[in-house]
Amino acid sequence: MKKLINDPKNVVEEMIEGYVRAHPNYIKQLPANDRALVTARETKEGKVGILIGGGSGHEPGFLGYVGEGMADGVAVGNIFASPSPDPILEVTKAIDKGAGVAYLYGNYAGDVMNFGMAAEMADLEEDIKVGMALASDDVASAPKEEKEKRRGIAGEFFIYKTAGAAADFGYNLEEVIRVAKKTNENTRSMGVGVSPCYLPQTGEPSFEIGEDEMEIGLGHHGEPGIEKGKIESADAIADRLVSDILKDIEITSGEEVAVLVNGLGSTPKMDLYIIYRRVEQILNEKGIKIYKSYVGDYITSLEMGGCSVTLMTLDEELTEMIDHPVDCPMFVQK
Amino acid sequence: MKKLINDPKNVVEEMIEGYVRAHPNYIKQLPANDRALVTARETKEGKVGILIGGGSGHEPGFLGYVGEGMADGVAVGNIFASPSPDPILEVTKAIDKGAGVAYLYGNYAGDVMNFGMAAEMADLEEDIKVGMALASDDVASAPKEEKEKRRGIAGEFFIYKTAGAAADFGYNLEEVIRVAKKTNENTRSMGVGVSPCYLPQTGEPSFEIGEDEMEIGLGHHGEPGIEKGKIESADAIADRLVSDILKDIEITSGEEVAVLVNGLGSTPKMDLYIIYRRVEQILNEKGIKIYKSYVGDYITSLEMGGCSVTLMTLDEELTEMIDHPVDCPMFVQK
Amino acid sequence: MELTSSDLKEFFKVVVKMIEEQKGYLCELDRKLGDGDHGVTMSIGWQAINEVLEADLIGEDDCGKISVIVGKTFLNAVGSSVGPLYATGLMRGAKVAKKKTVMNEDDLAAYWIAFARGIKERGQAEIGDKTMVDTLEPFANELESKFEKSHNFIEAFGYAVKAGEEGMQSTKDIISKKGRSSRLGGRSIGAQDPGATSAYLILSAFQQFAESRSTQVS
Amino acid sequence: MELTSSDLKEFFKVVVKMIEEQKGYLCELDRKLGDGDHGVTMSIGWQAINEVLEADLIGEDDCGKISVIVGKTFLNAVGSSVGPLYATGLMRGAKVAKKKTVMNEDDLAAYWIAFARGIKERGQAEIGDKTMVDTLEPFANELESKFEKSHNFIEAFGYAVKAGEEGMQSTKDIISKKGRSSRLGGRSIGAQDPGATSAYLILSAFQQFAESRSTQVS
Ligand SMILES: Nc1ncnc2c1ncn2[C@@H]1O[C@H](COP(=O)(O)OP(=O)(O)O)[C@@H](O)[C@H]1O
Ligand SMILES: Nc1ncnc2c1ncn2[C@@H]1O[C@H](COP(=O)(O)OP(=O)(O)O)[C@@H](O)[C@H]1O
Ligand SMILES: [Mg+2]
Ligand SMILES: [Mg+2]
Ligand SMILES: [Mg+2]
Ligand SMILES: [Mg+2]
Repeated sequence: MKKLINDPKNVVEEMIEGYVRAHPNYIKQLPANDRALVTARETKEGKVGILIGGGSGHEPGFLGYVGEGMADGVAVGNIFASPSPDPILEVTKAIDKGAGVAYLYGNYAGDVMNFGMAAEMADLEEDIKVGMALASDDVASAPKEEKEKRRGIAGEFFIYKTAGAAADFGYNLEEVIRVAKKTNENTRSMGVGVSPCYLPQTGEPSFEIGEDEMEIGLGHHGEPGIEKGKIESADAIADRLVSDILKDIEITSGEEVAVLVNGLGSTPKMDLYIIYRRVEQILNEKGIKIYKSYVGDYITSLEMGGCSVTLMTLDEELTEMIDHPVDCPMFVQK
Repeated sequence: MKKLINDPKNVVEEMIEGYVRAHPNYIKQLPANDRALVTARETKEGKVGILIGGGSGHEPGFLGYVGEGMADGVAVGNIFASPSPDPILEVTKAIDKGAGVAYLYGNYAGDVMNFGMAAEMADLEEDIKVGMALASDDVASAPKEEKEKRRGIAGEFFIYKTAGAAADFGYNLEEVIRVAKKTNENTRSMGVGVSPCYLPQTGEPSFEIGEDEMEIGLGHHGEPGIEKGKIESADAIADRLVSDILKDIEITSGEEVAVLVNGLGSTPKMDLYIIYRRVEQILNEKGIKIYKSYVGDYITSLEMGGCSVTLMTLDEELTEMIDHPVDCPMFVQK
Repeated sequence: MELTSSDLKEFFKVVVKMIEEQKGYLCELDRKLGDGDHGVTMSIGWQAINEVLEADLIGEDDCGKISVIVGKTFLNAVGSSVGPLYATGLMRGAKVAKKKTVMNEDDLAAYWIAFARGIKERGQAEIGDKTMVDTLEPFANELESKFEKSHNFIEAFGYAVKAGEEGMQSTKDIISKKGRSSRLGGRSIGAQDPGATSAYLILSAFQQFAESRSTQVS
Repeated sequence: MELTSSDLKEFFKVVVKMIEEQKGYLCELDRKLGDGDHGVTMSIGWQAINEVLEADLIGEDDCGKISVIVGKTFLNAVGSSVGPLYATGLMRGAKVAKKKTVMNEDDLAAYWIAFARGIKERGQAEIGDKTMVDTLEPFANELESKFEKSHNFIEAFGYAVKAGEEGMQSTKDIISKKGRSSRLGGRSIGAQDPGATSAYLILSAFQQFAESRSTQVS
């Protein structure tokens, strides 16, 4: 493990400092808590505030998605660890413009507890309405009947995208949450890991894997997947990921989808496009129409190797929201 | 080496296929040569065509930078190998709209020969005016007195950015080339490598490096740098890179610069922002003003580990060009 | 036996030291089941506690306040799953210890029962879900029933820790149902839950600490 | 001796095979000095040549056309540094062989001299720059002078390959001045230039090929 860092204890603080200084027109730290970052452009009066957050190490997730068209603020946790309620509450207070705040985060025990506690405090102590929508897009993480138990992986990106647009369109809190939940309902992901990442503080690999192995269904923090096997060709991997997704959600010929092929950190764009190529072929064969594609590192796990494929079915409302422009330091869409 | 690929022989073809299918509104292959890609939006009549290119494996470099505000076409080589004259010539013919074509590429023997041959053919066989500007920003690659011998690394990004804007502004070929050359004159980079990449076809590491070593001045293809040493802290590395740059180009207090901290492939954004943090501190101490910062993977070397720092001094003209909006599949600026 | 506010602070110091020693082991357990950071998380939290013990809490002699501040410090420093869990435990304990500069045996039993039950309530986990509740619930039940009978805290706590240890060990043989490891299914069998382990280590550290205090006194 | 167009094609086949065998070695040399791809590049190029040999060139008996097409095929398949270099060499050779179905000893000497000088012209490298020119220039000079004297192609070619080999070996001791490895400075000492090596291997393959042909004939 070779990292370009100083004291491992300070990686999150120093990353945030670098980030805020690199993009002062986009983002700022709140004086009350340096893990609480909000848009430098100020949330519009009367707009629902979009709050995202989770552990660090997933960059561009999550701080990279604060900006016009997406989130108004982010609470930043330690590496792979939910933020505590304090920064969540501080962001909530800063971005509430009278219309309440939507909390969007992944379905992990830690996040559920910390965001839950913050939401209670926002309600009791600050009288701010909070709505919540959790990403649970990873089909590998629980059977279909227990979708609410599934963890959130790259599909979170689509939730920020659509809910961010909905808030911009002037939807109220209930409606923003409805859009976020619909997005989650319509979204499925499945990943594969081929090499681990290393926690800066331990220097240990996040999971063990043989020289010629891959792990299907691996989680975004190195949580074991559903199956270890010999590494296969990109086409075979894409076939497996897409077929597991399509077993879980029926998408019929003629339906439109958005596609995300997400790199976990150290997988070159070359490989991601080779995976995309096959995903497109499969969908094409089935008559499923690709409305828009995203290929790149959208939610990573430090320098983990591997990727995930996410499909989101679109209706008219969601299409409009996917098209909505975005201007964040780590993601811009015209 | 674990890659998400099929037959290593087909990586470039399959990447291009995936890329073109993912972004059909942005880019298309020319029927005459499938390594010749041009903007799907058609270059404007009378605008100077911007042609970029080089080896594959540097994604987003170079095909990722075809789009509004940057390049009109790209010739794609094999991995780390210059494209042959043929696709360069085909792109030239497709994007020439009567005002000639600017070839922008890095200073490598192979590129110089292949782009040079294509330029001759464009002139002789097609009667198209071609101008050329080479990136030679890597201060580690030759002494100051021989800047023309230096190789081009991440600084190429700034050349595409400004020359692309100049062409959009309606500058003629000579003027576009002047802007590109001025950008190169004003730009210096210096990199560090901590882990190699692996050529898909050989599976061998591009360079050898010990478990606790780094290589200062490493090239974008794994060409050996100027010095191997024990890996140091991010701050010490940033100090070294910036001080070598500032020894090479005088930047006085009050001057404005654009900064690029570029990841080589597998270095997490977290690390890049930690490096940026220190770069900003140093420039700040010297009174050098940062006008705009780019932090991320802009020109990579497959999954190589490490980063480079690029500084570009700005005048009024270049500032305007840095600000010009861009819409490419792999890079968007509002 | 009795525990003064400075004893309580000293106990927390003992935990700080113990966690530093066990950090690697706890990470190793978490690598098998989760994301490999449980030792790091615990260490970040207890190091932060160490700092307040050596600053804000120096003159504090209200066991309740000490416990609240220790809990909040832990929560803010770590977030994560265990942040809300242990923080809730410490804050529920603090209610028992409120305004007390000395805790007697009744207080201590009540403190630890509140600690364990608070965590269970926060996490909504049941025995058999392969979490720290597998340590804490048998521990609390045993402490309650044994202390009710004997009114000997040290003895009852000893039995309770034993029950907690067995609970911890039982996590090896069950399929996870809560937290990150719940996605593992059958593959989680054989691996001991890291949170169940850190909970046991804390209880066991208190047992030793209390025993050494009670022999000093007698 | 003489070489027919089918001999020429067969020689190119010999190179195809030789390059496949030497691919790993050439990459290894390039890893020390450059980007490690020289063997891959050569292999891509010669595999493409192999395909045209087995398709478009099947009925072709003009040695000039064969050589042009082989050169262009190589160029288009590889680009890179060696694409323009070897392609130029082959195309200059083609000028000599134009419209010939058979090449005699004069033609062969002229072909290889044009080949080597064409490469030098394209790359603008000088002896001592640590490139393939260090093999090719001594080779061409020796071929020219020895053949002028003896008019024995096989013998002159043998001397020339020897001179080329020495040139190749000399690249170990010099600091690179051209191409990727020029940035290495003093660190390039000790490593043999990959392009100088592949050039030598091709020349040496031709020597063996020609020798076997001339014994067959005589
Ligand atoms: N809902 C829950 N109730 C009780 N304990 C839980 C719950 N969720 C997780 N845990 C405990 O938390 C431990 C993991 O802690 P840690 O690794 O620090 O956090 P994270 O899972 O956020 O990485 C698990 O081993 C388990 O004992
Ligand atoms: N200007 C030049 N003239 C002659 N030979 C050159 C020149 N530049 C490079 N070479 C040769 O090319 C070889 C490298 O080829 P290769 O590795 O295939 O290409 P690349 O350098 O593009 O990766 C060098 O070893 C050297 O012999
Ligand atoms: Mg964690
Ligand atoms: Mg190369
Ligand atoms: Mg964990
Ligand atoms: Mg090479």
